[in-house]
Amino acid sequence: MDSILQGLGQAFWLIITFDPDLYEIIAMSLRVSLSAVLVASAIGLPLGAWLAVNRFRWRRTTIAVLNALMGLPPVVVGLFVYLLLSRSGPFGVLGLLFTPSAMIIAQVIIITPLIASISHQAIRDLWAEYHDLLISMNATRGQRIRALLWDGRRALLTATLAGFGRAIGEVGAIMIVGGSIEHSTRVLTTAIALETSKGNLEFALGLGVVLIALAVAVNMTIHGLSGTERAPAW
Amino acid sequence: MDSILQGLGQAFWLIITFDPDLYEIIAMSLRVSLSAVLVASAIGLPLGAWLAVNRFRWRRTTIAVLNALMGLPPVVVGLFVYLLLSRSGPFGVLGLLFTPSAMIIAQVIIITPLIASISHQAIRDLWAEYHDLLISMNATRGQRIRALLWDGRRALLTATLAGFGRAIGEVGAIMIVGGSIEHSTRVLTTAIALETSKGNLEFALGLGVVLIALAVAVNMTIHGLSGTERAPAW
Amino acid sequence: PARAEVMRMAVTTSFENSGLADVLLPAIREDTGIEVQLVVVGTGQALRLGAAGDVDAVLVHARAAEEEFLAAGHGTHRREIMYNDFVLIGPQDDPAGIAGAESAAEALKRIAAAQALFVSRGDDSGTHKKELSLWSAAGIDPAGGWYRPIGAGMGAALNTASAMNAYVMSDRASWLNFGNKSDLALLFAGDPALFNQYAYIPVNPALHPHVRADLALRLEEWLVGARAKELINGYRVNGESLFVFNAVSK
Amino acid sequence: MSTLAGTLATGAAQGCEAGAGTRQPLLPLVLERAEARARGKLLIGPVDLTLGRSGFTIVMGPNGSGKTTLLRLMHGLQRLSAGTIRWNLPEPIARKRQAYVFQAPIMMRRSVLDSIAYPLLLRGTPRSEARARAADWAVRVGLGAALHRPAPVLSGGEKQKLALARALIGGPEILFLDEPCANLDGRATREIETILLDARAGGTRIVMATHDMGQARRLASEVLFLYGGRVHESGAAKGFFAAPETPEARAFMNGEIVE
Amino acid sequence: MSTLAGTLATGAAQGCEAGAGTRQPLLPLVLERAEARARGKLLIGPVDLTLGRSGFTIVMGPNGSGKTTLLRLMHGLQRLSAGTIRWNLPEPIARKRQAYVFQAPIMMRRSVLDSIAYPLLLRGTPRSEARARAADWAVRVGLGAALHRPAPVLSGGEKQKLALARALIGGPEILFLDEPCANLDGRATREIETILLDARAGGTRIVMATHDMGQARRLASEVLFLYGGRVHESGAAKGFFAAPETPEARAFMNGEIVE
Ligand SMILES: Nc1ncnc2c1ncn2[C@@H]1O[C@H](COP(=O)(O)OP(=O)(O)OP(=O)(O)O)[C@@H](O)[C@H]1O
Ligand SMILES: Nc1ncnc2c1ncn2[C@@H]1O[C@H](COP(=O)(O)OP(=O)(O)OP(=O)(O)O)[C@@H](O)[C@H]1O
Ligand SMILES: [Mg+2]
Ligand SMILES: [Mg+2]
Repeated sequence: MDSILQGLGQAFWLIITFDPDLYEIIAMSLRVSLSAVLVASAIGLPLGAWLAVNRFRWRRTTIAVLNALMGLPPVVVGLFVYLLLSRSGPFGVLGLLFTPSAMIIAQVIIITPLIASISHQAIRDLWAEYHDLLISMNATRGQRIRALLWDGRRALLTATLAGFGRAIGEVGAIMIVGGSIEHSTRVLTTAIALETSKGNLEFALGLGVVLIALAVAVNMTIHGLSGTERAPAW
Repeated sequence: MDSILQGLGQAFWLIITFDPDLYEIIAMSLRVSLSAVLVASAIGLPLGAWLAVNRFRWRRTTIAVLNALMGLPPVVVGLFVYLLLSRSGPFGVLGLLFTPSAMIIAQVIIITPLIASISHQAIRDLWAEYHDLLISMNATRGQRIRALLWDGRRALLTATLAGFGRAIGEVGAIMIVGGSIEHSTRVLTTAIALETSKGNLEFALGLGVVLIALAVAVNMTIHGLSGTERAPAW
Repeated sequence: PARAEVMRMAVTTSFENSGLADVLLPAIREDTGIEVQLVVVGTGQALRLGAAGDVDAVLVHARAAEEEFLAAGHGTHRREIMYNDFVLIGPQDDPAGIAGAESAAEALKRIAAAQALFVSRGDDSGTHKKELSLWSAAGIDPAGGWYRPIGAGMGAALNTASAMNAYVMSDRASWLNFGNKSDLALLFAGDPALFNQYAYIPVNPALHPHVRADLALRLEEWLVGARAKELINGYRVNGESLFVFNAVSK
Repeated sequence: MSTLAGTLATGAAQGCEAGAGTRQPLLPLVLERAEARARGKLLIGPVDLTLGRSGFTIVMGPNGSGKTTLLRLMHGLQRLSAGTIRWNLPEPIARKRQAYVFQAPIMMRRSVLDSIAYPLLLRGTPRSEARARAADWAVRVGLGAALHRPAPVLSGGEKQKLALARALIGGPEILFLDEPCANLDGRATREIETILLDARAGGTRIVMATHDMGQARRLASEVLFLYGGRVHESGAAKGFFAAPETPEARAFMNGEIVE
Repeated sequence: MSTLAGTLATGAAQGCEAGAGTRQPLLPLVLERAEARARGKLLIGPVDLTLGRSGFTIVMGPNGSGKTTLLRLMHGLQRLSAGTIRWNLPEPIARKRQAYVFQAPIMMRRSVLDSIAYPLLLRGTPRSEARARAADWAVRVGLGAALHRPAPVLSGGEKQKLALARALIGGPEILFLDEPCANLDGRATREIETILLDARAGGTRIVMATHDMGQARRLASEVLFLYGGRVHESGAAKGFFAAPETPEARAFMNGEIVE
């Protein structure tokens, strides 16, 4: 219990002393996670809507696979990306390994299924409501998807925020492809893992608290800006 | 690319040779993850419904925090649970550290916010539909929650499956509290991490493929049994 | 055999990576009836687990930290068991030309001079501490774009070096068991400065009454015994022996 | 229909599991300068109004005049922005003795039978008894053939019938109905009217919004004419239908332009 | 209302951005032994039916007789389980020239103005023009005061008006209406009827389900009487209202019990 309190104290101390290393790490965490969320949303949201709107032969299988991919083990994703980007891999020439780009790629792979799956669920309900109307108006597939994404934007925020949370808390994959190189690719989670392996558990916990605070702050800001949970459902 | 193909080959080989160690690890993975999902659903689903049904002062904050907790970094959770269960921690006397129970506890902490958050979103839509009716019928808070959970059971499945996916793919926390002890607490993800650190990337990837296949199989089975995506929305 | 008694021992990743455990544990079980559960973590974390009483003994390789641990009363005593050595790994074509170096310090100087990429564990582990002591022995304060502290375990460091085609210091066991060598090769070894002593420390039962001090002692006896000596000295990977048994019988 | 009347007469008493003889009356309901707003915009009010112990009140008025809002306000679904609403009993008790039929029927994702039985289950009636009574009611409103159909697939009129049965099964003391027959065919409308009149005879106070003049004339004992969010005219049905006092009500009755 | 008639007369032509003069007619629509089933259960059919080039068809029948299902089947929303449905044009073209007003209005989560403009936006009309025309239509159906209100908060009748404007704005060649005036007050009903008659005069074929006998008489040129999922009787309105041929239709017209 003492350790936990110490951890909280450490977190507080770190923040108020404005430790420049800490802020560098935070900035990298935000940069990587927000970029990953942007890319993953651009893929996942339309994909979720597309799956809600279309009936095709392998739909159930696709959705089950997507649900399963939500739990894609980060380490496996990390390995996969590592093998693709490593010098002997197919994209080795790009020299992306151990750069923020590599971390973003890994995170995109991890959170896209999550975003697609949650948004699919939200859109499915809205589609049940709009189905007859949009079909009757002879809206094209693209128009249907656009209408659903637009009118369901509030619910889609949850999907995006879930993706952000997952991304910023992720460690297994970015450790492998990013390498947690000091002043270069170190982010909060890999710093936490490092301090843990050093046995500096209180410090690690302190960083963890900083991370959670960061995630809460981003969530609150976005909820605040979008007004979800304040106004009625839309 | 070769490595990736080799990984697939390894996965195939592992499965058809019926490697007893592998099956032991798979069994432990399933045991831990399924137990965690059961417990987390028992907490998260009613919590999600409760949040959808109740209007209270800190509701928006609570929901933002819950969303943020979805991305609770596994390592931090692992640390936290470690500090609680360590012999010198408050629950040390229970001797739970490095046992499957400890891993289940950590996973419950990780996936409960996820399940609560996704189910909250699904229930919120259903509540918007049922609100007037249930209020008019003077249903008690508990009755409302029960009605929503029951009538929304299909959508809640997505929440539960998301939790399962997250649990079975989780590594950071269970590594810390479970210790990945051979023949005792080793699960698929920690085995993958171990093989990776040994540089046996193809083998690790093979285990990853096994893990994903397992997650897909569980998803398909449950979708199949429940008939989601086959019948209309309910 | 009858139902085994179970004890837990924290070991460092490099020990686990060597594969020696797979040979020792079944023999221990056979001879003593003890089932040793290995908790594989970083050196710092291993000592931390010992200090908290979460394991019954630790097997690590970081002299200074071990002594601190003992000084704080967390362990009963320290028993040296065996050693292996550290080696310098690097790209096969050896751009810094360390293969011909006289000493470890000389090799590191050449790397620094060539500004060749060097991956450091950067995690305060036994290996990392050793590396730092070697740098300071060479009179170099490693810094700059070529020096990459990655803050991770041995396996991760090797994987990173392999992908970057960089130099890296590793214990011999991890290197030999490492499966992702690609263009890397063992370039320098043999300097006595590269010795890596493993020591066994039972956790102090006075602080933690629940620890299985009895089992820890029985295990220690076995570890310093003849069977252990035979197995440790005889353990080979790719035909190379990894460890040298150097426990002193009391 | 004669068997219905008998059962229905005890409707109100059924709802109250204990102390029916001595219990306090729920009514009158008094609204004083009651207002309802949505995001600042005044929807209805100020409304001053007293609903007496018995009667069949028909609420009329053009589209958007506030009928639904007024009914919801009385039932406690619409938040009061100003003024007061008082039942003769404390609010929590009062809330238990009411039922409401919504303008757009809300269908739970359950079978017709389970949907109708649901209000009884909420009060702790054993499932088998609730089901039996629900089956009974389903037959009464003309859903006998649809017992095991999922409620959401019902036709528009069938949904309204379900909503009615669900509201009546608990034997409410006061029943609010918002255009309950809008999608019903002629025969069903008559049957429902009979059921409602029987319920009223059994002691249920009824407040109903409708656009059907014929129905209003057939059922009303009292009329509330809403116009622009206010009670523009009110009084006994006879007088109102014979000669509305205000020009707006007169124009409305003739289906003319009311500006 | 006179200005309306003028604009409406060109309704059908408006919908077709090109080649109005020479284009192929959409009708007749021919149903041959058409059936609709849900999970094996026969909902309607077999139906044999031809909808001619012009006219105002009123679909009548008791609740649950299949009116909605038949309209949806013709519009292509309900899957055909057996038989055929043929327009005079290939299906994809035919689908573009229809509009449908649902029994329960579907409100998008948008403002009234944007909701009415939406069908135009779908066809690529520039937003400003679509908005202008939508505002125009909103005024015609009596929603002039609610332009910027979110559609989901409208009153029941206002929602129906919105749905009507949204269906008419595209100038469909055939318009299906499923009890579009069920929640409208007397005046609004008359106004909508005028709009519909004007649209018909402008060349729009209309098929409408209603339970309002008066309305049916006022509007119908042709009647389809559904009973138990089949077209039980059909023919010119005059003959039907004067003397229905089948006893079921007669009973239905009198609001009596139809078994
Ligand atoms: N949240 C809201 N924001 C703005 N306006 C609203 C809101 N809710 C309702 N209104 C408006 O208040 C008015 C009254 O609505 P109400 O549903 O009470 O009418 P009504 O008399 O029941 O009409 P109808 O006969 O069409 O059912 C309507 O014009 C409606 O558009
Ligand atoms: N999916 C379904 N499963 C079973 N029965 C269904 C299904 N969909 C519709 N029905 C039934 O088919 C019948 C016809 O429904 P339809 O909506 O066409 O009736 P309607 O003539 O429009 O009635 P109303 O006047 O009440 O609107 C109804 O009895 C309805 O309950
Ligand atoms: Mg209304
Ligand atoms: Mg219908």
